[in-house]
Amino acid sequence: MQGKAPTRMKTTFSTMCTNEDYEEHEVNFMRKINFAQAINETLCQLIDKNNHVFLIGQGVTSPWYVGSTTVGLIQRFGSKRVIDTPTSENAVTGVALGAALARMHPILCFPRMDFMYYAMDQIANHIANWHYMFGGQLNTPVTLWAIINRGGEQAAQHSQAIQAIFTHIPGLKVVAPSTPYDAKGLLVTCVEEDNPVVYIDDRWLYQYEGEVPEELYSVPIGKGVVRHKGEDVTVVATSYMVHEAIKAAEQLEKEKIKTEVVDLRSLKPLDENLLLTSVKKTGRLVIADGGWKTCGITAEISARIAENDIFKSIKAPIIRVSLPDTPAPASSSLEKVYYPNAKKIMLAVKRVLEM
Amino acid sequence: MQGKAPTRMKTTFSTMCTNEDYEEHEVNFMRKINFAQAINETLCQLIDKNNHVFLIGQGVTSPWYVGSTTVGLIQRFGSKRVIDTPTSENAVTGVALGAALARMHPILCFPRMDFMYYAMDQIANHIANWHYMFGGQLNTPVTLWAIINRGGEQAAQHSQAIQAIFTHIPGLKVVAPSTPYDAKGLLVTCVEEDNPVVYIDDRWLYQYEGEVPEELYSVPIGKGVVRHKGEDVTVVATSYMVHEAIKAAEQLEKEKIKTEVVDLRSLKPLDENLLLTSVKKTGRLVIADGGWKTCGITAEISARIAENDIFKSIKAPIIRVSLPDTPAPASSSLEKVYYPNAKKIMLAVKRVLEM
Amino acid sequence: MVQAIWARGKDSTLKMKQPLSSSISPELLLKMYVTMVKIRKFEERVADLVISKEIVTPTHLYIGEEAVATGVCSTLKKQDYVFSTHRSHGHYLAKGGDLKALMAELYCKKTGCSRGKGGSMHVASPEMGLPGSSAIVGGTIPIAVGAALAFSMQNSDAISAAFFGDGAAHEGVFYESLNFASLKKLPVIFVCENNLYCTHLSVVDTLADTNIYKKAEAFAMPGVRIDGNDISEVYETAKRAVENARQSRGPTLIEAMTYRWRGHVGPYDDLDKGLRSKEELDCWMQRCPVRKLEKHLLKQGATSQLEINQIHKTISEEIEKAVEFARESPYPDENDLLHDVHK
Amino acid sequence: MVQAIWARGKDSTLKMKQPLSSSISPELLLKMYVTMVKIRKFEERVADLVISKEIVTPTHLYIGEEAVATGVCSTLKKQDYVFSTHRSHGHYLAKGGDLKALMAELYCKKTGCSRGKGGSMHVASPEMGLPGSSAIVGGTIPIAVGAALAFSMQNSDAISAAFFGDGAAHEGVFYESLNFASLKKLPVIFVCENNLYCTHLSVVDTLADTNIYKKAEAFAMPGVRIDGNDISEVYETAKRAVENARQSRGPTLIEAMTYRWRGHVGPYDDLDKGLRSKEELDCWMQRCPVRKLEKHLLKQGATSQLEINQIHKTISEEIEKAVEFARESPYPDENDLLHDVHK
Ligand SMILES: Cc1ncc(C[n+]2csc(CCOP(=O)(O)OP(=O)(O)O)c2C)c(N)n1
Ligand SMILES: Cc1ncc(C[n+]2csc(CCOP(=O)(O)OP(=O)(O)O)c2C)c(N)n1
Ligand SMILES: [Mg+2]
Ligand SMILES: [Mg+2]
Repeated sequence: MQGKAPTRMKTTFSTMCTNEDYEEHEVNFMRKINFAQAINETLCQLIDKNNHVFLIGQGVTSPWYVGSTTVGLIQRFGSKRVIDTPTSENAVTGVALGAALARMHPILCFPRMDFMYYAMDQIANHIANWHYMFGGQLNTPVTLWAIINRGGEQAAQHSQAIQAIFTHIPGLKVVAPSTPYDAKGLLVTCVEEDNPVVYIDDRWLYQYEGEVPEELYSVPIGKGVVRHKGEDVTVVATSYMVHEAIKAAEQLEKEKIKTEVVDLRSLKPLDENLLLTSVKKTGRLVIADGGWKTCGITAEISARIAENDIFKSIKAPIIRVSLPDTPAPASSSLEKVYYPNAKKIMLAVKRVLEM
Repeated sequence: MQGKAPTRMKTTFSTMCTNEDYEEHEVNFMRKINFAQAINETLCQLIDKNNHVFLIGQGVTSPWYVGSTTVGLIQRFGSKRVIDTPTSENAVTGVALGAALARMHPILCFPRMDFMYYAMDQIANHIANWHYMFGGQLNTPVTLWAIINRGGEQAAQHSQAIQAIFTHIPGLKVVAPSTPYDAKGLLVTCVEEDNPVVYIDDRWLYQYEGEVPEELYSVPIGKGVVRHKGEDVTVVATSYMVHEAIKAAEQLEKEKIKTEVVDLRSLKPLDENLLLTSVKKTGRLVIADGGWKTCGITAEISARIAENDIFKSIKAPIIRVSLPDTPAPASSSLEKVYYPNAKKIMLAVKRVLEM
Repeated sequence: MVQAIWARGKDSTLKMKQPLSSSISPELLLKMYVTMVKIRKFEERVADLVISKEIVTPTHLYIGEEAVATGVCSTLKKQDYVFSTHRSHGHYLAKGGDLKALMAELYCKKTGCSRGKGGSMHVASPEMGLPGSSAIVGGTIPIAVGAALAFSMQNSDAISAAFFGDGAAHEGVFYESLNFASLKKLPVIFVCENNLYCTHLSVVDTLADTNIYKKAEAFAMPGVRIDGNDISEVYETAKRAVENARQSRGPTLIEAMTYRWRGHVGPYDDLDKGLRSKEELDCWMQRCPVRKLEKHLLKQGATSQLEINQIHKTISEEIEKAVEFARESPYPDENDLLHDVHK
Repeated sequence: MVQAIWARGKDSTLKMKQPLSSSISPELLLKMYVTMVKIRKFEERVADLVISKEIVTPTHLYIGEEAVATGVCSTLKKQDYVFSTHRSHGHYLAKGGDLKALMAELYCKKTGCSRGKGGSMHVASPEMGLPGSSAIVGGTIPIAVGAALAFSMQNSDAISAAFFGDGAAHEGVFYESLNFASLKKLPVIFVCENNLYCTHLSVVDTLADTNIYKKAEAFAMPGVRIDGNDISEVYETAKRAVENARQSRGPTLIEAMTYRWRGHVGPYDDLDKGLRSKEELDCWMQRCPVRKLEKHLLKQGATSQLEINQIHKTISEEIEKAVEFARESPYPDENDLLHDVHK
């Protein structure tokens, strides 16, 4: 972050508007809504404001399918702007791309990441490549709203968090907001982009409340933010894991361990500056992401440090807190140990401090 | 590798049968065939020997589609054991899974990795999860023969090397032979496995010759091998990049730089022992893989070092030699700079030695 | 909405309002009745257990659709394979899966039919010929085709059946599978349980032509629409299809018109969600497949009210024992988490 | 093999052996003739350049199929979108794409229509309404549907057309796309170029029912099989389909029977590969779409041999200029590699 360091910083979670870019909105920082409401409001405002924006995907008119994020949209905008679809994920994704090539900006909803595998050809071979393949002449502004929906004994095919796959594929940008404020601001930015962006949305975030301005504003892609200041160790976290990291940091504080929590917000491009600045200061790194370990987001962040000169000033191995390389089990007894959480982050922090 | 260290080691490339496991075959080490011939012969022998093995996939009866790897098979075994298919990648993959559940072992051919995106639902949601999801009761012995076919100005949709995606997904094992010997031995092992294995085959390897016993033998999954001994720096490489690494090592030798080249052979599980042993010795690491960088194979290997205690004895940042995060361009002028090669490895080695 | 379907279904063999008439032996009919009651009562009990939060895994109840699984599976042998969906309980029980192990799986216990790792949407009974079910719409259709391919290679006379919903007819893999199966004349039957809804959407909102059975034509395969609430019609149709498959005469697509009484997922009828009308539900409840068969059996004198009461009692007891078993079973151990990723 | 197709095609409108008869104005016919000759001569030149290794990118030649792209695109306006496949040159030229830029793209030069980044399988002419082509079988079908969706939302009267091969009828996404387009009554036409082969496999080896046009029925959409080597039939059929689409009467599937004279990829006829017979090729070469139109024009007195010679000459010169242009153009610069990943 360097010159662009946060001008205001609180250690509690709900007020993290720290980027100069949206300083101007501070006056509005009164209203608190939750993450799901923030998405719902943003969708509503974006569709309302922009003729070329529409929402498409299986479940977007359902009262329960995607939580409450789409409630009321079909009533307000009708079935031309809010298009519920057959379970034809691949074709519908192609449809979104085609619409984008005809000057629209579809927000394409995947109620679960697991279903995106069906659409992988259109996502990876087509959407991701289109701009490059034709020498930059054609834009494909599709927002791929990818929802992580896990827990509750849903098991292996209804629990996946495959952000690493999209982050691996060139041509896609990937964002992962952790707060209602960023949920709104990043969704707005997606729609302002002329590029395809995968907008990762974890339903475990839906109940988190935070201050959210009523009007539209954007949060820049590629900029992380420090959520909790500390000097002893850096915890870089993504999406829902940011909350677990903050919980861990608050707990660790009681034990006099000063943890710096970095919320990446964008997985690609990644805010390497912010990452390096924090790690340079603390010399210790724990990475927390809700996806699988091998070739995952945590691997990439680790490798970014390891390939940098900063690496020499690192005082301990870099620990990854993530899912083990295991499909999601059904039983809650196994879910409990499967999902990474604050406790695992705390243990990791203590380990890197001991080493 | 520790106790299982190679008992015989040559610095040239064609004789690398170094694992005790197949020491016994050394007497036969006369005949040289190329990589494509090794695959062809192995397919032929496996189908011949095992009633439950069959080959299925688009192009397997074609005289040119998959190089020469399937030549003669349809003539010999007929269309019941060598099944050419419609371009219905997803269904055909499901078909392979279903056959595996009925006690067959399909070898499922994807003439290009790019086409696997269509089949991702069956691969990731079904094949990878099936054993776990039913508590280990059902086996899904499918060999996913995934061919990388790039270069020649084929551009973004006909050039992909997405091994990292399969390595990311739990439930799949991933192997990537670099020599005719391993091409045969690992394919045999795939068919001996009761698990799904992604067998990565790079067509740039097809012309490489090496000693290959005529009879069937297996090469263990999860065991790497040292291809070139050295003390100054370790280059860990996968698949085709092993050859580039050896070329680099031979070149560097002239400049008195002693490079150790580790051929991983398996991407998952990964031979961490061998990796750590070599890096412990050299203290310097360059990683070479033909896929994309972000969240790629090179990221994972780097992270394995960074999370290990060994990390403290590393003398320089870990450099990744891979594809940039860019779709494949058509023009040969760009292909030339796009693909990693011996020169890039040499530069990386020199960089880590300077740092 | 139901009207639209009736209209479109005119050209089909729907005769839903008629009483059952059947040439099936009374013994077999009674046996199928027992299976249907077992499914019905099992699902009703599950509904209660979901409401009381003893069961957490998402359950898609089969209430109202019992005749389809029962009729089809009654034509199959143990060696035949059946592949199921997210709405799996009926298929599992009809194929002869162990009831206790199913209940334990819904509790996600270690004694469950998937060792607690699958939950409601992933049940298996390898020994009874149910090698799994998938929570992905359309997911098991090509897998069933693959099993049929294996059987044909093995010169076995086993066949394979894929159950799936109307929603699966949205997925391209359904069409790919029909093509492949017909092209290779594989011994597989495709059983579409058209319950008129795919989650919150009616078939008329998702299919340009709701005659799913007609899709078979495009692949040179027989397709037939039947009253899925008429056990006799299901059985007879499946029997012919299975016979064709066994005799290497190729696959058949059966579209069984039926209806789920409860919401898409969970125990309630979800009428308050405004996605379907009370009239529609009532109309279908009047076409209850279990009652229809029961009436027939009583009318034919193939059973007595006394025997029926006894059947219900026995099944209820069996279910209660399963609940006990499930309750008392241990959860998977933490160490189990990392097992079963590979064999 | 060709026999099998004829037999199956009996019920279609095939009339391949008849001379052209047409009510299209001579001017338009002549214009289409020019386009077809342009495609033919372009492709023949490309074949030479591939043999001499000046062109490296994999080229799938359109020789023999010229009437399809020409007939369809002649019914379209500039604003209408066309989506193409790996066999893209014909579509590109028929939609009015710049010939020089196409040739330069085959050389993978910076002046190419995709700046040298796409090669033969990825050509685009955004200004002429060709927003791209895909090397993935079936890949552009849903994309064309999406463009049609956009047009309908914009109340534009533009329409969209997807070209694809018979191989695309193997892919599930084709069926998903038909369903979606018909369900939403979108202004799109689906043009299947059935050239009887998907790489090395004949349609009879891959499709259980080779009547691709009939798949439309299953989605309540008109489907028609036509002689794809008869420019008049292609034009008239496409015109009706385009009209329907523009008037919001929904999509149409057109199956144009045609044949590629060369092998699947590259310049040779590949007869030595044993995948098709010389008789079959000869039989189709006798049904040359260009010659057929030429004969008609001469017979009708709509042109003279002199004019035809002049047309050929002009086009040859244009092509040579394009070759010169391509040869002299620079390659993309190394620095271009990392550009255009994002806008
Ligand atoms: C690929 C995919 N898309 C979406 C879903 C979400 N989903 C779960 S069940 C279901 C409804 C399927 O409807 P249908 O096939 O008719 O079966 P029914 O529930 O009516 O028995 C959907 C859409 C899914 N499981 N898989
Ligand atoms: C998904 C996918 N599978 C396989 C291929 C390899 N492939 C390239 S062209 C082609 C043939 C397609 O046949 P068809 O659609 O009939 O078009 P044609 O070449 O005959 O014009 C195939 C199979 C591909 N490009 N994409
Ligand atoms: Mg349904
Ligand atoms: Mg073709």
